[in-house]
Amino acid sequence: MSELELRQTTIDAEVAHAPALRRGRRPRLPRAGTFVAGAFVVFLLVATAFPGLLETHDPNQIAPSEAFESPSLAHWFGTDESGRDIYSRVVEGTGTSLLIGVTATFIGLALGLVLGVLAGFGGRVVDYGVNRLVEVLFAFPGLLLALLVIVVYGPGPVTATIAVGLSTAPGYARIIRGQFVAIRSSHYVEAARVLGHSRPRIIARHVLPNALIPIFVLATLGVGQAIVWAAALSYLGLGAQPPAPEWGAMLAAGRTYLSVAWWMTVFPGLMIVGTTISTTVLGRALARRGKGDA
Amino acid sequence: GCQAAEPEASGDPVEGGTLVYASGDAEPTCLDPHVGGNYPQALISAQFLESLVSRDATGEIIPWLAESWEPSDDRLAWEFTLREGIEFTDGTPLDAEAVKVNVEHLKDPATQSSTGYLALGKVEAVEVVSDTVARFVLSAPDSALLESLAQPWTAIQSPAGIARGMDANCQAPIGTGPFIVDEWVKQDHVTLVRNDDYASAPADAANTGPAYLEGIEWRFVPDSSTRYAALQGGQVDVIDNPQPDTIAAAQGDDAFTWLDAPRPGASNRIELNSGQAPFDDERVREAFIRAVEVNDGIESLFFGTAQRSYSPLSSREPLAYSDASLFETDLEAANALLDEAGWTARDSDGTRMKDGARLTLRFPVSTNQSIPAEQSLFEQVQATAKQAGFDVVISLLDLSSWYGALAVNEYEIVSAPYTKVGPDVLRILYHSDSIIPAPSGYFANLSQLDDPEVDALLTEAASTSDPAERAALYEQAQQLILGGYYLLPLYDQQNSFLLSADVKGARAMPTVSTPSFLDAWLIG
Amino acid sequence: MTAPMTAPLLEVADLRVAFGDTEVVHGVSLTVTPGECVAIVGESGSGKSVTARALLGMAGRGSRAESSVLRIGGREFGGAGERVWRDIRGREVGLILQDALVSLDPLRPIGREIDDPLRIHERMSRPERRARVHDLLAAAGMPDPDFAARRRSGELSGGLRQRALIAAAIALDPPLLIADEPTTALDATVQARILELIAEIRTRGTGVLLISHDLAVVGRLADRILVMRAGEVVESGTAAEVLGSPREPYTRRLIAAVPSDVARGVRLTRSEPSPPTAAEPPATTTPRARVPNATHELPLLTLDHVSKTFAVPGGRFTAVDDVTLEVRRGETLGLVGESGSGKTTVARLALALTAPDTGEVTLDGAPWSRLDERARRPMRRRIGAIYQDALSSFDPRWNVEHILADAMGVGAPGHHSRTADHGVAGLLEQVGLETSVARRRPLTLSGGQRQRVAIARALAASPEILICDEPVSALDVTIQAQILDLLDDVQRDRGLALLFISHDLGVVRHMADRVAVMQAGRIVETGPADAVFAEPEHPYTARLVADAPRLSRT
Amino acid sequence: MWAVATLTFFAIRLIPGDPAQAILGGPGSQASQEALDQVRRDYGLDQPLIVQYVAMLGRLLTGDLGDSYALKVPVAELLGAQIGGTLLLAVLSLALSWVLALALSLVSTGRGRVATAVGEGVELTAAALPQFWLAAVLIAIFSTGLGWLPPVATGTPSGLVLPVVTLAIPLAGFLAQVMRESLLDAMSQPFVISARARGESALGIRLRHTIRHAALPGISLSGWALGWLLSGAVVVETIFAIPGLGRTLLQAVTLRDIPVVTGVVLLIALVYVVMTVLTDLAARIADPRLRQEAPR
Ligand SMILES: Nc1ncnc2c1ncn2[C@@H]1O[C@H](COP(=O)(O)OP(=O)(O)OP(=O)(O)O)[C@@H](O)[C@H]1O
Ligand SMILES: Nc1ncnc2c1ncn2[C@@H]1O[C@H](COP(=O)(O)OP(=O)(O)OP(=O)(O)O)[C@@H](O)[C@H]1O
Ligand SMILES: [Mg+2]
Ligand SMILES: [Mg+2]
Repeated sequence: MSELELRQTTIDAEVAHAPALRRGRRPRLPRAGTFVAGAFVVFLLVATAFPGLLETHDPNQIAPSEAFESPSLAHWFGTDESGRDIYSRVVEGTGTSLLIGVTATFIGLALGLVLGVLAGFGGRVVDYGVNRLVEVLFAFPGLLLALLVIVVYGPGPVTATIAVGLSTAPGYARIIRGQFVAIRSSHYVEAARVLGHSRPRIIARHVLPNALIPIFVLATLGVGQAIVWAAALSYLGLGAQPPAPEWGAMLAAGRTYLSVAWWMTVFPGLMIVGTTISTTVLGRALARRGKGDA
Repeated sequence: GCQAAEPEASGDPVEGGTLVYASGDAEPTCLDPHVGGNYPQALISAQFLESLVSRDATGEIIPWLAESWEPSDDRLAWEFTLREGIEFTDGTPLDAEAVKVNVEHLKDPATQSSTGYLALGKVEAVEVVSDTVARFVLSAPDSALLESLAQPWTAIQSPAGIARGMDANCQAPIGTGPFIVDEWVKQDHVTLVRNDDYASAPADAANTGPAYLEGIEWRFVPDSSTRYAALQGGQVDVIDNPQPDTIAAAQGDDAFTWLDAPRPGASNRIELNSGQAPFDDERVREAFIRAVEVNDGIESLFFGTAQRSYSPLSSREPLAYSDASLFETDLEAANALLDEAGWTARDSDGTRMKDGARLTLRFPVSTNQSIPAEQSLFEQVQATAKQAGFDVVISLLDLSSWYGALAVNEYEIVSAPYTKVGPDVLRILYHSDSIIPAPSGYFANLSQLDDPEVDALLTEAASTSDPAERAALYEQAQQLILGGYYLLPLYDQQNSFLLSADVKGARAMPTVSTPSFLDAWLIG
Repeated sequence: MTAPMTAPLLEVADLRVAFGDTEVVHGVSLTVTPGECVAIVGESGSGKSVTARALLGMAGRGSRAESSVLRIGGREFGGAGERVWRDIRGREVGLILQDALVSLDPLRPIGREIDDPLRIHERMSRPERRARVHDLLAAAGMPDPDFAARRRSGELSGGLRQRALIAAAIALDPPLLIADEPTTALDATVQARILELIAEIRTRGTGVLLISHDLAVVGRLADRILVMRAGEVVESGTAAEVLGSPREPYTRRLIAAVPSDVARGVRLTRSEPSPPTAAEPPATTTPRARVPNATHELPLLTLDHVSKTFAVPGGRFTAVDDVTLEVRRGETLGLVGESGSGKTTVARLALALTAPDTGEVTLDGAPWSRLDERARRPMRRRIGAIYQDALSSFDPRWNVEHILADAMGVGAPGHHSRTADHGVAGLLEQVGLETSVARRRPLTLSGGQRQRVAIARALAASPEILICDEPVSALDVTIQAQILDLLDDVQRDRGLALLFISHDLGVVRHMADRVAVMQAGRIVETGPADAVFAEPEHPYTARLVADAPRLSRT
Repeated sequence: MWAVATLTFFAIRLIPGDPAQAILGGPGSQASQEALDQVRRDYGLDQPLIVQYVAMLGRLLTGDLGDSYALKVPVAELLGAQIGGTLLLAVLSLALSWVLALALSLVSTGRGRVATAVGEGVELTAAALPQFWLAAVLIAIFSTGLGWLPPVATGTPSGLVLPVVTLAIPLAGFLAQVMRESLLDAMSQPFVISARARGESALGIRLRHTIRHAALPGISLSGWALGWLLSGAVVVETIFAIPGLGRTLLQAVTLRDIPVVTGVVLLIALVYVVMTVLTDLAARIADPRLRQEAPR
């Protein structure tokens, strides 16, 4: 998918702006923003590692008599259709959701990297071939790709993750290839050639490291997007399997009760949006540091 | 709104107007219910096709296209006398020859009929006795014949229509019904127009002439929230498959009428696969049924729109037998049973173990067949069963994958609806013959109940001629099925309609609960 | 002109501009009277542009401008609001911005850009405006004005863009024209045309405030000159006074730094302590001996009937056309030519970064362009390169030390051996940089420092020949002078051969032993520098030499 | 196109489930063995995979997409009826998201930190909204709540509003991010200063200069965006009950209706290719710099 590509353009622009930034022409996001984003990510990490610390209830404890309770002191985010505490489920679901986001991004990135490296370094013929392949995958609707993977390997968080990863790979591949091509034809790589450095040395010491910084930033941005994707699969009933709480699945389940219990979708939705925004904000901060004055 | 629409609601019927119906069921791939034969086809074809007989609200078979019928003494031949002067909407007369063509059509492999084909399993041939008398020749006595013929899947179509070939007939089957298929815009709607010459109302209809409505726009709106929103916004007049919370909301609103029409045949139930471990052990089955708690869930998830069932049959079936005592939740008893059955060890997350195997129950759930509330109920089943040490693994699957999982026996519990008129559905669901998969891998006996006694009772009930004896036989069979803890009944197959208060006189057919708009009119 | 000739068009006193807490212009005062040309000169960053923009109330985002007097056309503008300013911009004062190449919206036809001030300030009908745009473009010396009006800036050459900008600036015949570096980035011929144009506008009575770092340019036009340094005016006076008998050492240094007419080998930075070592020969101010006539020797680098074409939409474009060149040991071959004549392509061919279509490049008599890259690699260290844009030739993640260590071919980052440290320090010293620079990244260095690092990197591999592609074009005169001196020094120390590419005749004249003149991919003339500049044979060379601005020194 | 066809063919063949059964109405049906065999013969499914593949390619070359297994009508006919609506939906959404993104980036860029932060927040939030949820919220507000717009496609323009908005909002979030960058880039360009030097007002600069620069990436990303919208159409068409390619595709995948899936994918690929060509052209027209590769 290519939200990523858009993001990439954004990063590139950001990077291109680095000098302007230092001159203060471009307003930075308030530092407070970065700080809040950081705090949110810390919360997410704690929720992933030690969900028990943050939970107020057993996330899977059903209580049909307490179903559809609106947010209160006892249930901060309210309860769902089975009377489970949504706040605790949101916390419990952090790990799964992030895992889906991170792993899917990782898969997409790894595949993209392989394709991108092949295209970027494999010579004209390979580049042409890989490019066509990526084009084909690109023209292939992402959702269909995901659906196919799921239908072949059965639904569940693992396949959803793989599916999302696979469908994001072409986007990554294009960006990565673009990065490589740009770096390969950059002046500093030319300068290294003039110095008589060998190809592998140039790749290892210039091209890869320089390509990896933006790619890493890109990856932080891809995580939120992957979660949203997995959520779409959950809507089609093909994501995480019950009772495991996962934001996308909660969102999809709560949609049915939108008019009865808004809190069932709003809070998981906020988590997704919050994750996307905070990783993006941090990623951008990182991009500025990586290419800026450091 | 009130609980059910009264046929003779307020005022006199008003002529005219087009009713917009929004269906949440899948769009049929063929409008001819002979081909394949599923509920969505029944739903729409009931508007333009009619059957030989119908059933009234008490479960009694009543005349429709056939005004009378008589079995032979050996019950191997039935003579149906057709109503006179009825024509299909293409002008072809409804005669014995037409009935014969329809039965042959159903039995022709090229038609690819499934439901209708099964229903007429014992019908060998139809003989034309006279223009109005058709004789059904059976291979064995069939007490369910009339019930089978009451279903929309065995409806009678114009022989001329059938002769057009499958492609054309799928597009616009020709029947005797109150409406005629005018146009089918795929994925959008089917336009039905009034049959002005209609004269074949079933015996229980209030209106015997043509419908009051000028036509019906039959739309396909897959998303339930959208359907309800459209009803609220007045874009549609009737919706089917409303979500329970929606029904609850609509009940408090005078603008809507709720038409509750559970389907006949089987109840919605969780089947326990007795064909393999661990449910080949009756104690484990009982333990599961004792362990899970569903009443609270049904109440909260269905907002009071669904009644707990304790029977394998729908409450619409007069012969349904219930026994609530078998399904009382008792965690202690469940634990004791499991201990007794040897599932004594427990692993780290509390799941019981025996000989190194975990007490895992695979539960494939079809997202197409189970509404969200039902899926949530299954999650609650999962949670309560866990307390007794069952590890229920739910997988949400699309329909094809779901059938796939069943075909390879990868399930311990499963919930599958089955709609049929009459108690003979028990034979389809619990006779050991139904364990043998069809070439497609599908088999109906999902609990894999294999009990010669049950088989004998069901076979006998299917051929007996005495109603009392038939009832007794079915009751015995149901006792055995329930008593063996092969299934956990939940509620009737939910089937209901929300109608705008402007729609009057609509009803659900007592056969398979499809809506009928013959008597309906729009006010305002 | 309604204002009496004596009343100044522009009067500024004690102008101060600050960005945040840092003041970058400290109390500048100046006046311009009708028909007068006042010039501001000074090195890069001295505050010239900020001053100019502050005169229109647009010093920049986050800026604060104060002055005791700011009078334009007799009206006081100190502390005026944006609306008031907008009213005189374009009408009373025309501004030609520093970056001619990017000062026109690439997406709009230039006719519309010129039309803007007419539309904003005048009530004119569409056809009237169209006619006026035509006249303006014609007045600005634009060939085929109607056609040009429909072009967008990207479709025009630098010189034509500059003309369009001038046309836009004088659209309403403003009494005052501010021209910020109007000829930078233009080659000599075009530059000459633009300067003529400004001179002509001035004769119409328009006052001109001309800003440039190039004294040669200023010398041709200005009545009075203000010399700025670090935000202050350090010297002012008539052009003759300032250029002829500069009082301030800074002004003298600025004048000395102009390379044209300074003989080969004479230091341009004489008033500064010589950067590298104290062991410098004292005779640096006198021309050093020419490289001994070395014709008997084998040339180090030769290009033998080399051609190079590029695929372009609709055919092939010949960038280098049958070029034959040779560079001998220890000598400097200057390569001049206007933009797009193929100089960079020649450099890339010499560096074997692209392969010639026909012809051959040899290094020290041995095949070079014909070699397999694998075979060429070990020999690459013999030939080094310096580029115009030093910054982009450094890996942005690396600091100076890393860059130099890498170029020396020692160790990976983090494994700096003592010898590497020593080597890095030695290189830095050689190019006159402090050792503390080693830890910094190129991005944080000034342009001059970057170019020094680039030279240090080229030297790290101990090459025999350096290909310098516009090594000083991006630098201002004083820094340029330092770099040119540095190149001179290392050439002498190491006996390096240089292929020195520039479009600036003055620079080439100062640096080169021999010159080759390129036009449209061909070498039109080669010969000893003195001879070529003194008596150009080819008409193209003659025009180039004639157009090159010179500083009349006393 | 050939590659897309190949990929689709084999990818769908990986799916468990017998196409012959799909033809006979799904595995829930109790088709007889003879019927299955008959169908396999009729559709050539008893041939080796490679033979089927070659046969499919042969048919494709003649423009024949085959017959739908489930609906038993020619795929070309089926899709021909659906493509119009989906394209209309996609194109309208694309246009709307351009407008939204432009408006958002124009309003929030260069107006100080707070406006920028808010703008970025809105963009990111919009981009992170799952469509199925957004649709439900929009229906709840505008149909159920306010009663302004119908929740189902009624064939009238008003029926298209909600689906178009649903599709456009997340896309606008993405586009706005990119547009903001190019806007910022444009606003820091000297030509802006030079326009101001001619007396142009801040609004004039936005309208006459920078807006074009901001719109450029919108144009060049349109090919991609349209592909994205077609994917999004799967969800939106389902929710708003609009007949179209997305729904056809979803249904075909669940029914294992290979000819239809292949047809839809090919069609989408075709649209993608056409759109890419068009946007390249449009970008060239809008941005003369792209025509400028040839040396002068
Ligand atoms: N927008 C700004 N924000 C902060 N500092 C600025 C800004 N614009 C210019 N400066 C600083 O003001 C000083 C003077 O800049 P100015 O552009 O006037 O120099 P200049 O003399 O025109 O140099 P050049 O010859 O390179 O054009 C420099 O130190 C520069 O960094
Ligand atoms: N890779 C390429 N593909 C197509 N054309 C090229 C390529 N490289 C250079 N050219 C063209 O070849 C011509 C010569 O370019 P070159 O860069 O050598 O000129 P130059 O003399 O260095 O100009 P400048 O003074 O502007 O740097 C130009 O017209 C340029 O557009
Ligand atoms: Mg300047
Ligand atoms: Mg060049």
